[in-house]
Amino acid sequence: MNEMKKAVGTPATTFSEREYEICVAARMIEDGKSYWVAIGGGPLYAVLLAQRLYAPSAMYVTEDGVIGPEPLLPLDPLVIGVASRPNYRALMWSTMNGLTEHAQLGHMDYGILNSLQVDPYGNINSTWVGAYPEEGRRMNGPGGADAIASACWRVLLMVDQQKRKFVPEVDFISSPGFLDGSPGAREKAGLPRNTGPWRVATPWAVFDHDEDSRHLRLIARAPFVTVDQILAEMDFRPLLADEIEVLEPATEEELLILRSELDVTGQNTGVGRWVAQAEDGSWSFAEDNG
Amino acid sequence: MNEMKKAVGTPATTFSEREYEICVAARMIEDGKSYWVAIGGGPLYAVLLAQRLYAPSAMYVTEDGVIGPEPLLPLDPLVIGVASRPNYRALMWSTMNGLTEHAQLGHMDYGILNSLQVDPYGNINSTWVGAYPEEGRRMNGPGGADAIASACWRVLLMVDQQKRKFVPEVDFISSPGFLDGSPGAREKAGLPRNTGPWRVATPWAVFDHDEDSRHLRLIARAPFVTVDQILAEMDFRPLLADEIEVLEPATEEELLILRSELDVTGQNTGVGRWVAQAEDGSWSFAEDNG
Amino acid sequence: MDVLTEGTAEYLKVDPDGFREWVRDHKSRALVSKLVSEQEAVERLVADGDYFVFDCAEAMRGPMSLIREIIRQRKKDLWIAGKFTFFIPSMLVAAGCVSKADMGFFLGWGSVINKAVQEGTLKVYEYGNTVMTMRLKAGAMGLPYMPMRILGGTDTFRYSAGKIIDDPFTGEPMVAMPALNPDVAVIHVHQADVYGNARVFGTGIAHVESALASRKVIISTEEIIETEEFRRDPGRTSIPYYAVDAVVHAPFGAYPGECAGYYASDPGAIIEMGAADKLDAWDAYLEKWVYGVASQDEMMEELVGMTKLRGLIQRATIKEGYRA
Amino acid sequence: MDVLTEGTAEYLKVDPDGFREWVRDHKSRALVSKLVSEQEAVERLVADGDYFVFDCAEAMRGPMSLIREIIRQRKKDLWIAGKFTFFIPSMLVAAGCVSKADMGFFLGWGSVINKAVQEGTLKVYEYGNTVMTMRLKAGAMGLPYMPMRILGGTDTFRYSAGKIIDDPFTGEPMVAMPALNPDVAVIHVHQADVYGNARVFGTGIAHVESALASRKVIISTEEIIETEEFRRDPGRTSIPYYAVDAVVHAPFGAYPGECAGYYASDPGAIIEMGAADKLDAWDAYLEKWVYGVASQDEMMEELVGMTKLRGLIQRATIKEGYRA
Repeated sequence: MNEMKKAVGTPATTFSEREYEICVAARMIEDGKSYWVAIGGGPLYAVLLAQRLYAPSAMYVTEDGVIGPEPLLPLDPLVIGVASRPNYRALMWSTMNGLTEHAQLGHMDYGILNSLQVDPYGNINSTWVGAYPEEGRRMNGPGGADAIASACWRVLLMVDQQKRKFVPEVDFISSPGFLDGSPGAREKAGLPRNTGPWRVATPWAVFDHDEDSRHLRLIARAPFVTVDQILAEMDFRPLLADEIEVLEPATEEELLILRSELDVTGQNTGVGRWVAQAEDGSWSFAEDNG
Repeated sequence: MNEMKKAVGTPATTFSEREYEICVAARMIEDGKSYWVAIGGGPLYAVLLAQRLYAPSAMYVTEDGVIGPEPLLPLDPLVIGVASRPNYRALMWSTMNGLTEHAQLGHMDYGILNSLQVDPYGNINSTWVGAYPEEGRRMNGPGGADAIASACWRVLLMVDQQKRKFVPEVDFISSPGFLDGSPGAREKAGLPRNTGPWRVATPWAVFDHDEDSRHLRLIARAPFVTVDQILAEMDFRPLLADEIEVLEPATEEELLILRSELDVTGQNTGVGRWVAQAEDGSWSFAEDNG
Repeated sequence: MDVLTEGTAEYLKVDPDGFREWVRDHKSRALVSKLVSEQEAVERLVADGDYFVFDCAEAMRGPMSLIREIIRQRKKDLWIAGKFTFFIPSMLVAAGCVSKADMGFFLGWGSVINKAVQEGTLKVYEYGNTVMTMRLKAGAMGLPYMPMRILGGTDTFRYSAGKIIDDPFTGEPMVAMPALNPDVAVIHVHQADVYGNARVFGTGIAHVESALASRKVIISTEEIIETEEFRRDPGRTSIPYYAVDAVVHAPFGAYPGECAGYYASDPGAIIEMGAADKLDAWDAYLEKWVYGVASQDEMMEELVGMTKLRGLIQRATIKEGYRA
Repeated sequence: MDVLTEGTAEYLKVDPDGFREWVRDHKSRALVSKLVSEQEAVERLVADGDYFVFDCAEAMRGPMSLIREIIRQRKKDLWIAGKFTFFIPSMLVAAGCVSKADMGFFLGWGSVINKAVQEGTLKVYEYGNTVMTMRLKAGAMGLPYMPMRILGGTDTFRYSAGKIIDDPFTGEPMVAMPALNPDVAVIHVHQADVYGNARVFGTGIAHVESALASRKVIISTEEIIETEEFRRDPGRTSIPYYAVDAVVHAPFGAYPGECAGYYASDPGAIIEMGAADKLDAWDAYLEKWVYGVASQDEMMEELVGMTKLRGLIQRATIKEGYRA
């Protein structure tokens, strides 16, 4: 997985699962590339962390049309776009349609998204849990994710490592992955050529998609979990890379930036369980904080 | 012809044909309506004159996207758009596409256009004289006139009263009138419903289009020409209204505004022949100044 | 035209020529004052059964004072465009104002929308935010539809009103979405004159598109400024007066949200909406914030107060880009 | 898709996916300096055979210094977008640079274009100005075509590349024009930074659309400003850096035309172009204004001079709206 950068700083021994997921995602950010980032949350923190440590000239946009901002942190709760702090010092203020057009033109190298549910082909559900439309429960809806997942060249998905989130078939395809996984499935549905899912990052693992089958493939694991633990938290069996890389732990430097600069209110620090490394090098989970 | 306003001021006894055409067009401008005006020339002076005498709240736009300007006169030669004097004190600066979209939405009540050639159905040629594409000569092209003639509700055309300009069939339909004149011809070609030519103003006459046949119909003549003189300067016979109104001559007030405020460089004063009224009330043409 | 696939959603009738006729007959190209009270604007321009679009959300330059007035006047049977929203769809559904929704995004912490769907009082059709703004863009260009490169192949598409057609120039499949020309749009702006010329500073969702695409347009504005100001800097005009039907002077009209450059959001009051949603306690919320006060001014006076207001204004320290 | 009628014009291949791949592989999303000389920009980015779009005309913020450089470098076989132009098409044809033209408007006082058509060295296809800008808009949106409500039924349409299709939502006939994604765009702006972020003040023809729609984009700019300035007022940014491939510092680059807010036009020098056209005397004109000088700076120094220049600047008294 050559796209993963070497962690900067001293290995840390205690951090939350969500913090770790952000660190891992940040190490995958490519310098000099553009990112259409889901408004708020993990994707935004990943790219902000990357700008500080791994990819100083990575540029990001959000769906309200802000291009290349230098946000004034911390952001106000729930005020994540069309607002003065997140959109501070942008290079350009456009609109939702303006940005969508730039993405349709191919200017957006990567999208970074959260997802409620994902299937082996990277299809994303954020609309419905249950049997649509009769049974179950409506969730948020795709928001801007359908455009991000359609028009960016590559999509990095951030998902919790939970069995109910990795499912053989999503309850509803809100935003497109490789659809049924057949060759040209996206193109036949009118989506731009050669686009699609790229990586899935969870607090425990990194996946890519097999080039032929488009099926999700486990390529890396966190140092504090085994492959079996990961598989146990999936409702289908992913492909396994020939060699499954062991990811570096979060570093003190990553965490310092996250906690003291990016997320001073602890929105991410406090999500998921904590992991801790004992002096003998072994890892364990603390009580669930979520 | 109830759309024609009563002339303001004292009847004048000497003026040029082009000045008169502008006065006649100005008297047809409706207060509180929007005009998409061909950039530069007679159409612009007609609406500016109307704003001062007949229709203070008529609003105009030009194809470079300027909305409701108060131009600083005189304009520089040939600098008729995307420039500081014509676009001065506008309500909004948009672009060519922005304005075209506003017109497609129905916000433009009238278009005012010059034309090189017109046929009985109000089709406009500004592209070619001769047999396209082999023989003849290329002219300017439609410019913005195709959009004006397509998307405004009504079109007021300004044409010289010359036999070679009123032809049974134009050499090339650059911008649409009623096309072949058949019912629904414009709609079948994809143009918006219930739009089309409204009036043709020349230095000698005003025409409308018969509601059934769509054919050009003479409805008014200048005081200094007869109907026969007009017909002699047309290469087809228009319909004749039951009663052909006699237009009022240009007024001193109209001419004062035109000459001292709008067109101080005499671009229009100097075009076409002069007409003069003798003390016995008879009119005659001076030498051609054109 | 060969339609290869099409979604199942009911959609607002597409009628560009009818829209043109509405514009010709109902909008004014004369400069006439359109300044009215929030009560009059909503009474006159929002009708039961209207397709209703509002721009932005309750946290960010949403037209909150007018949305509250719509609820106060107990408008019914609205069909809403749910793009880039948080709790507003739930609030409007809880208030009994909505019977249909084209949904791109909302924050569904509670069950009000699910319950309304189950009870058959609400129909929901599926879209994404940008699909909705593109539909509005087609509507704002005078077109019947918009081709696009997004959404194809998804269930969202399947339950939308989209079609997949073959592009006449490349022969490739292409998503086409019906234009959206709402009956009524409500947009909060920074500055407007009495004729409806309006300026929005900062980014936006689809304020320009919503204004141009809609039959009836109500602008609420932080400040009323002279038309002279527009003439001094015409490049800053976002919305031309001829698209606008009513101008409401609504200082703090985006409360509890931020109006960038003018005042910050009130996080507590936004979370109060979230709590109302999560706890299915919209009745109490509406009683307090909407029915219990007669107007925006009264709400600001009685429920917000000068001290808090001063704090919100004080926190809006970033002015760059938000002044002409 | 049922095509009811179609025009006969050859047109630049429509290939939205190919354009996307070009953007991915050739444009930079990193902030890297693109500041180059006019010579280098044209040498590197304008190729013989390119489809070439320039925005505005010689009298009004046209990219005149770069057009002169294109002639000076004797580029050949260009296909030009002749929208909202005066004498530039004739000048480019007279200079032997052009083999095809999509024509919306030009001022044809002379015979150079007619002669080239008769001699078979020039092919002309028929459009209107706004049809061309709409084609560019489709190209700038990543779409293969643009539906529109204009031009149907005319001979212009017949000799264009348009089609009449039936709209899939209303069943009504509708004009569709192929998107235009030029090989190279040349645009003169008021202010840019070295990365290509650019500001245009005042109205425009299709500067934003041309920049976004084109594979190679050269910006010439009156002023180079700090990126900090863009960050202070992001609402004034017209063109984002990632669309731009080269930035040329070209003060007075619109000469002999006006650059609103900066300097007035030089009517005498514009009429000199008209006279060259009318008298078929382009050779002498080009010898004087293009071949006879090595660069924009040399032309300004030797043929315009400081006294005249001061006059042009002095006449630009209207500043309102032309400053950030």
